[in-house]
Amino acid sequence: MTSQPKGHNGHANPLKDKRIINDFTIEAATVNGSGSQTANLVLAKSIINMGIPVGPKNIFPSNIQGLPTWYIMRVNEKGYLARKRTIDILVAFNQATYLKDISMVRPGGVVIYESDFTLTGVAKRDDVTYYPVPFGSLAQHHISEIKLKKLLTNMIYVGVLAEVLGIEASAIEAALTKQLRGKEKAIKVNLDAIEVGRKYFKEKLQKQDPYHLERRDKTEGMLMMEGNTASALGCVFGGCTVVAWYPITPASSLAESLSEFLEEHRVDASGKKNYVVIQAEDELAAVGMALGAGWAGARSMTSTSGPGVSLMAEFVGFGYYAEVPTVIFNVQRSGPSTGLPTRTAQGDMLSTATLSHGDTKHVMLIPGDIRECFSMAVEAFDLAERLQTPVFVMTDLDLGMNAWLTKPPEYPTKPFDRGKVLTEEDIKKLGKFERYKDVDGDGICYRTYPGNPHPLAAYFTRGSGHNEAAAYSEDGHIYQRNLERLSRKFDTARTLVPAPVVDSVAGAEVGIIAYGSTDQAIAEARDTLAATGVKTSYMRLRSYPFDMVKIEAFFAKHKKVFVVEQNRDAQMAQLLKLELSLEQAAKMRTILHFSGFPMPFEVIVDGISHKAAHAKHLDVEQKMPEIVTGGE
Amino acid sequence: MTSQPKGHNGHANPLKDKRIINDFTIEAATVNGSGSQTANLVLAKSIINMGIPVGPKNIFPSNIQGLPTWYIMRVNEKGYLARKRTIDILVAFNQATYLKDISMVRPGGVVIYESDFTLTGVAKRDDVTYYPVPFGSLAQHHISEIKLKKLLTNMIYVGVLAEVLGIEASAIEAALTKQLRGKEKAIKVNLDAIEVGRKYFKEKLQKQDPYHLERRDKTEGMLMMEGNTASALGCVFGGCTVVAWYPITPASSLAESLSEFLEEHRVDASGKKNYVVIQAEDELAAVGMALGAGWAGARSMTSTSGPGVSLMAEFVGFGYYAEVPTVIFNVQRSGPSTGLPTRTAQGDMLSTATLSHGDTKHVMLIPGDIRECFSMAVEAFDLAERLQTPVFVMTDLDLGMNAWLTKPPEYPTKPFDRGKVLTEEDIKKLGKFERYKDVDGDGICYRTYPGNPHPLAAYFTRGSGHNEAAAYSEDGHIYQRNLERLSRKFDTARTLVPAPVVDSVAGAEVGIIAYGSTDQAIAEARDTLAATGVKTSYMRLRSYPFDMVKIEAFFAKHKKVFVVEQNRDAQMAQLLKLELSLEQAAKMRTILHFSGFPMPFEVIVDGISHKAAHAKHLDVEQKMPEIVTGGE
Amino acid sequence: MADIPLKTAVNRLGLTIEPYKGLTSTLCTGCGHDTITRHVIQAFYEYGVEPYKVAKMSGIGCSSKTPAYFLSRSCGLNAVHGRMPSISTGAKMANRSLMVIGVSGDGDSASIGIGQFCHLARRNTPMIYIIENNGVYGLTKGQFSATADPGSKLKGGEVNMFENIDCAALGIMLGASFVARSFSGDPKQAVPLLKAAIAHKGLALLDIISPCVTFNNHEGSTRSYPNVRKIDSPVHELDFVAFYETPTVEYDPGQTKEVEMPDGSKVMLKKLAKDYDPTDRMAALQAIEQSRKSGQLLTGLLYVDTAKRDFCEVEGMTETPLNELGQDKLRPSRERFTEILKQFA
Amino acid sequence: MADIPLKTAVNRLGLTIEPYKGLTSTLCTGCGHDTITRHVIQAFYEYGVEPYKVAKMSGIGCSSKTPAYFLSRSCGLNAVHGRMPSISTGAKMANRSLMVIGVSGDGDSASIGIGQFCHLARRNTPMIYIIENNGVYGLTKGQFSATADPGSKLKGGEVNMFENIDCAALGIMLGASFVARSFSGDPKQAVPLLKAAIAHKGLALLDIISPCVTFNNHEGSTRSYPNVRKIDSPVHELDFVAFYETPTVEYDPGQTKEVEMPDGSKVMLKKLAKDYDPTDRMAALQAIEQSRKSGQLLTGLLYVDTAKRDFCEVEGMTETPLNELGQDKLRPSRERFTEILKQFA
Ligand SMILES: Cc1ncc(C[n+]2csc(CCOP(=O)(O)OP(=O)(O)O)c2C)c(N)n1
Ligand SMILES: Cc1ncc(C[n+]2csc(CCOP(=O)(O)OP(=O)(O)O)c2C)c(N)n1
Ligand code: SF4
Ligand code: SF4
Ligand SMILES: [Mg+2]
Ligand SMILES: [Mg+2]
Repeated sequence: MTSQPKGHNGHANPLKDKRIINDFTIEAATVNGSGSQTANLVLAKSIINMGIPVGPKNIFPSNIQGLPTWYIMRVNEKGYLARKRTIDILVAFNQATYLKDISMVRPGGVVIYESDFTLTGVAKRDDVTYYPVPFGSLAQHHISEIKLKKLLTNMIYVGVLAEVLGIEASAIEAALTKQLRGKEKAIKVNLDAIEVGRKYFKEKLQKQDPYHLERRDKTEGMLMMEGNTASALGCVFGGCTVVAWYPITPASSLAESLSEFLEEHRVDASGKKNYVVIQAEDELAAVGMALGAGWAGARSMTSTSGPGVSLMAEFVGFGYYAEVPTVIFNVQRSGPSTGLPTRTAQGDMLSTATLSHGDTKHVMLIPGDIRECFSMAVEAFDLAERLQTPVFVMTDLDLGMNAWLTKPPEYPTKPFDRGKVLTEEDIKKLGKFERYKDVDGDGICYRTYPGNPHPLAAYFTRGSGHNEAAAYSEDGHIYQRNLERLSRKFDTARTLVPAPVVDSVAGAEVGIIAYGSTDQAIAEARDTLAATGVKTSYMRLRSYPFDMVKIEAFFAKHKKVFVVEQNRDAQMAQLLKLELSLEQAAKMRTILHFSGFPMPFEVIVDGISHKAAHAKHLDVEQKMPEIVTGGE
Repeated sequence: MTSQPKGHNGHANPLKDKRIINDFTIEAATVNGSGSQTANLVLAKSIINMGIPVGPKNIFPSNIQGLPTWYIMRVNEKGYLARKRTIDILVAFNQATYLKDISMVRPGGVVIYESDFTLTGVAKRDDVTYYPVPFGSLAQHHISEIKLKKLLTNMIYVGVLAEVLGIEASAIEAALTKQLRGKEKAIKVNLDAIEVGRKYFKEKLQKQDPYHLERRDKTEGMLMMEGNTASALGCVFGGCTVVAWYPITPASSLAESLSEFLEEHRVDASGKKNYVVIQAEDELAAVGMALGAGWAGARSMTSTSGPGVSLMAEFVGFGYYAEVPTVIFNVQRSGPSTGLPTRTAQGDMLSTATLSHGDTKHVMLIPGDIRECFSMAVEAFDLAERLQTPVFVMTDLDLGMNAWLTKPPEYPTKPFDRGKVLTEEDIKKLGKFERYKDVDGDGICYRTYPGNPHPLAAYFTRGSGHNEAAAYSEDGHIYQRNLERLSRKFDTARTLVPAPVVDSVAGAEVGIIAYGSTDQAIAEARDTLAATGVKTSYMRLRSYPFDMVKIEAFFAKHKKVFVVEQNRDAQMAQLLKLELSLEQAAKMRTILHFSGFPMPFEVIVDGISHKAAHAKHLDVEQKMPEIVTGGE
Repeated sequence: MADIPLKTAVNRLGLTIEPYKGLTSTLCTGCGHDTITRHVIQAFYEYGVEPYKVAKMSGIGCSSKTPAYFLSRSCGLNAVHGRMPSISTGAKMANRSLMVIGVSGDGDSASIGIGQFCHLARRNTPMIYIIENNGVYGLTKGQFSATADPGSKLKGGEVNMFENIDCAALGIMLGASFVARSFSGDPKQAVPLLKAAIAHKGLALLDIISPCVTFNNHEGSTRSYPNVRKIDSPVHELDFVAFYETPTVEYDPGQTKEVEMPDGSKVMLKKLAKDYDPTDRMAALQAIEQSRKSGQLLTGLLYVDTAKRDFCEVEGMTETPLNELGQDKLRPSRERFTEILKQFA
Repeated sequence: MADIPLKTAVNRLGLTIEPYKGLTSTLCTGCGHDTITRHVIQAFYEYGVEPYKVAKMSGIGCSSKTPAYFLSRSCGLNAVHGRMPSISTGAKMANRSLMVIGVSGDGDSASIGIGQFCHLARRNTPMIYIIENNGVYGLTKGQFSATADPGSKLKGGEVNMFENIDCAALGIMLGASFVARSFSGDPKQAVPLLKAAIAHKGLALLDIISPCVTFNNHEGSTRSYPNVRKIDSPVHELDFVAFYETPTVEYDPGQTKEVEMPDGSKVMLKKLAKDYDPTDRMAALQAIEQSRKSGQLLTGLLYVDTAKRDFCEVEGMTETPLNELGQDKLRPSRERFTEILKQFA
């Protein structure tokens, strides 16, 4: 038996002799490009295979190989999968960061580390359990294929963890088999490597920590899916045919998986594609192509992140005024362009809502989970065509690129709504066609597709300088009326977009408003608060423009309403303030978190329980060691 | 004597036998590209030479030749030069629009028209005075140079008006001489053409209208200047050395006159330029060049309008986060890109304030008159360098491209403020340099210019992913702290930008908040209201971020505060609402005008006197006939 | 080549010229762009293109206004400055049965739009792309564009100091499969070239010199009518024989090169001073460069590759317009859905 | 050519190589970009450029990160994607005494940045412009860029169907006065080329093929190390003799072309298989096109015009850096002010 290293901080292990089942956070601190991704996935899936929910978050750098990466897995049988501030079990694999990584493990936690690393300073603790493992030399001796040594080292830590926590061999095998579908040899060597880890722990170390896994039945029928994948699927089932995009983290995987789905599911018998995917030269071209296609009657989309949305600003304003449908996914990330491109944020809410010069306002759908990433993608195409305007789907890096445990999305049963489009027949019946006439009073006019053979079908599309018959006009009256109609149309949008989801709790004085990827953090925060006697109601916004009747009513029911978001400037709170009655606005407080890391639920708990008035800048993320490297 | 045509609407002339002196509006309805511009200018200047203030507005189409143009001259001895809804005297020169043009003249007004035009329908009125003039045949017979016939026809109407209104011959001669400086022959033929008009009126027509001009002394020492010219001059005197721009109406004339001023006043003895002007390939390049120059320590600028600002969005966000100074003029126009590019608006206030993805906020200076177009241009360079950030100067087509009667700008006496820049010497003394350390607590850090020989002087500039020493960092803590410092810097900006100008009237219950080109309309509206017993105070905003102490105080003093602006969405009111206390916000009302025509003062009077609650969409501009033409 | 025919004459579709016309132009009297508009009307009428099957696209500029002045029965889209290529690409992708004709200016294409221009050429996107090239920004009152010749003068005396971007050369270099240059004042050349462009399958790029009478038609400008007439150097004389026509004249095979277009039409190139082979990419580039050096303006069908695969073909798209595909084709079945989800279990 | 010298060795400025180095690279082990970084360090050190007088500019991409890895005593600016040319132009205009070196990638330059690239070339803006060309977007994980050769394969098997944009040819065509191509793996060629670029006066463009080991170094990729080695076809052998050096070898005049750079340095071009004249623009374009056709990669100093006026000269700018001009030079006097205002009275 290898002996436990001794610490020097004199703190006692608070979890000594405790038993903690199915409720902890594992962090694998590795280096990117080293192949730890497969190991981490297999680990997560193995636990899920035991019926226990897992929520992983991959914190990765803006480079391709060699910089610190943290894979943080929340394991919780109750299904709380939001980020938690504390790390229970650390796999310290990165020589550059292990000291700091170890220092951040919770008292009572576990540190599995490469025994070559010397524990010094803050990493020398008495209040954690150490499991030193000579990963390098184990790989050296037990993995025969030289090329795979480095890669499979990662599997050794899966084996160690399996042994420490009690992951069933069958659960791992199932996970691996699924992951490496069909590659029998690969499965074998991976299983061997896992066994090396298991064996080492069994033979050389002794379990002294409180953490245990026990089989449950909480993951039956659940999927593991990334938001971008779900959105991509939504585009397929939403009938998207023209995809134009430009690579950018964290949006690339949306277009890339869409491309793969289409290749598999939208090629006709003769091998011809019922779609086209264009990797454009930049975002301006991408959105131009999407708008051109929308104008010509195809369901089109582009996906990007903040920098791309900024570049699209002029074109999107044109789309708003010329009333051209398309769908734009904004998978938000931190920062400006050379900011933190691999960190998450909800920082584009305000600038996307009002994107472009002049009086412009845009429809935004805001999925809060994987199922909505799918369903809202489907819905976005209907709305874009119904409203004849660019529709944004706002997600973020956390939702888009992390794998989430989820119930399966539902097959869409609503038929396509292609909006107000006149065919040749229609015009024959009507005897006329005026592109910008508000026939129905909802601000939405009828359009034709180019190619409609009726002699009255053609019209000329421009920005705002047109009359009802689409003729060019510089008449001030006509201009102003047209702009007012667009406002009216926006009010129609208000009635069509997904309504907020409200969970009203009797007797609650505190309301929480949030949106997007923080949903799980809110759920856990609410339960935590409820346990301390603080009742809260919850309204999850799912779109813009807002349903102000519902929102006013929600405010009216509560004494204080906390708007929780992941940006500095409280952007959604700002949008709300613009429309709220003053009486209700007075109740608004904000909880902001903008370190680039997903919102930990504790921030919300702290914000609501401790801070009375304007809770601002509550949480400064202190997790990550400073890394001095190149640009991005 | 030619006889007056008879009308058929049966309305009596309400001004019969009245005498109106130095208070009316003249509208010359012509066709663009026909050379009426010189005639109109001479006319305006002649009246000014008589000591009577004139405020012209040129309403022109988005094309180069052949479409309707209206030159509207407000003549008012009290100095009210805002746009007024009523037209007193029309020169109907445009065959395509004369019917509608005539129908819009106020009852009692005057119509001078080409006698070839047949008066029919709405243009056949009993309540106006008609002066039919055979301009075409007069030109045919009296102007010898064939090439000039068309051009000089315009001068004939100047002659007619001179005779009708009593413009002194010496005043016209002085105006012409100035306008055509040195071109003796041209002056002569123009004077002759004017004389043709005078003579025709004297001999063939008889004055029957109430309008008269009488010499006053209200224009002594005043200049006629366009806002863009004044801004350009401000750039010269503000020490701007690098100009990068891309043509766009209504901003082009700013860069073009700047270029001319520089050529004249910034070339050294050896013929070398102490500046550079680059016509960039587009706005993305223009702002990139301006930022590159600002980074390297030059005072740089670019000028554009809404579409250009939209294209600059990504780069400007980078400038905000990387803290690079430059000055950006946004001469606002209507619409999206194919909107009404030759119409005025204040429609980019909100999108410019929050331009770019992520949490960004920008400093905006908002000149309200020609003197401020100059002084704020000068100031913008100081502020950009002091605050190390892109600074916007927000004007509009009305202020930028129309000639305004103004007191001369003042020579700037404040020396350049180059901000916190460390020289080699400075660093020697300090012994260190940290680019992003908030040494002074105002959020503004010290910078060096590239080329500083001190070994510690160099640093690497990126967006937000850096620590205080400018090293790359993905640390969440550091990221969040940096963003908070930028907020702090924005608060510092609040104390440095031009404060609002307040005119507080004892006993006033109504406050008016406005900004930019509507200043004169507000002044007249207030006097008009005062005459009816409604006292108003006035706060003119001159910058963003706001001085909330002053603004709160202003609200606190009044029962209602009307925010007056030229856009649909009440953009400045929105920005105010975000920062106002709820108590004060409750008092806010909006008066919006967004037809593309400059705000008529009556809109404000009506808005305040008649509308109680949310005055919205008060005025729909009904002036201009519909024109069906091509795109823009 | 016929003049614009009488109102009663009809083309092979039985259409008079009326639906090929558009609104009255609002450009300056004498503007080259208006002449090009006439050429477009004539070419589309004579070839017999169904107007409703055409989509007219443009950016911003005087030139970009012209789609309003032809083919009133075709839908048109006046997009933002410099982005006609992307919006056209999108429209074409949505409905590949549309004939897309894009009109742009030299500012629109060679300055702000050069990026989209390059990439459109590279993709050989099937459409007709006309650059109405006057060497200046007309609509913003006459600044130099990037196609202005070095040494050319503005009205105010300013001299252009930079090399011009030759969009025809660039197009050839980057992959456009049909590249022509012409002069608005030469209908004998421009109209057959436009018809050939209609008959072409990939990107048909036409750089048409089109003097701006208001800002660039003075002494000292290389883009004035007189100067363009002077330097215009056609590489051949051109005739277009549509697939449904029989030639009305005899062509001397020794003096005539015949280019067969994908639709069976023929472009007859009659030899002028020198031999010119428009199917040799390198030779074309060289000829352009030489003419540039000698201050000449090479016009004609400069380069053509009738076999090159266009973007839709390369992408393997279905022939059916994508905008006509119904939910049945677009939304996979519930079974497929379940199948797909299994991968994520 | 010396190898990277000992730490104690100094160059003509008395500087060791230390200040020419930068931070430790965070790129993938074996990345071509890191090798180019070493070449830059060596060239700047050997030539003896004052580090503080250099400004390092870049866009976004793995390549655009490299300025952090050389010349630690020079200021650097990592701008937005595709906009290095404009930000560099601005910096150079502000201080023309700075030596501006811009590093970009093929995605950064040939896709999103192609517009700024073209116009920078057209202006012949004085700076060194390196494209670290790997045919893919490295930082976003390996999609094709627009410089990928047709037929080249991605790791996943996807084949590039479009013609590649050749930035060297484009640069020559549009007005760059110094255009070279090299291979990261060939220091004997790359380092002298970089020195020649330092000695040049206008725009010195270097398209350096730089394999991406992670995403584009496999069989089937034309940009893999083995394949680039195979197709690399130098047009000459290169030596650089700085103005302060005396040649250490004898050059056979019959076999060597000498290019004298504006600072007095000399580039010695030793003839290989064929004669190559880098001062003939058309010939250069032709040679590139031919090599492209035959699947070769032409490297060396492809085109140079040492006499061409650069942007600052064309603009008639003062020699004094604009950022050093004080208020006395920049703000005209009160008298002038009054004089100017009179025009508006
Ligand atoms: C983003 C943007 N920038 C600038 C403008 C202003 N603008 C309108 S047309 C034009 C140039 C037109 O030149 P060209 O394409 O050559 O057309 P021409 O008028 O000469 O036919 C410019 C710069 C604009 N509309 N949008
Ligand atoms: C506006 C914008 N769009 C997209 C991106 C994402 N992005 C970062 S680097 C890059 C491409 C890099 O390719 P290349 O220039 O060839 O550099 P390499 O990594 O291959 O060296 C892209 C698309 C971005 N940063 N900004
Ligand atoms: S300005 Fe020039 S390009 Fe524009 S319409 Fe007039 S002549 Fe034509
Ligand atoms: S991904 Fe490719 S280009 Fe980027 S650092 Fe790695 S090897 Fe170099
Ligand atoms: Mg032009
Ligand atoms: Mg690359």
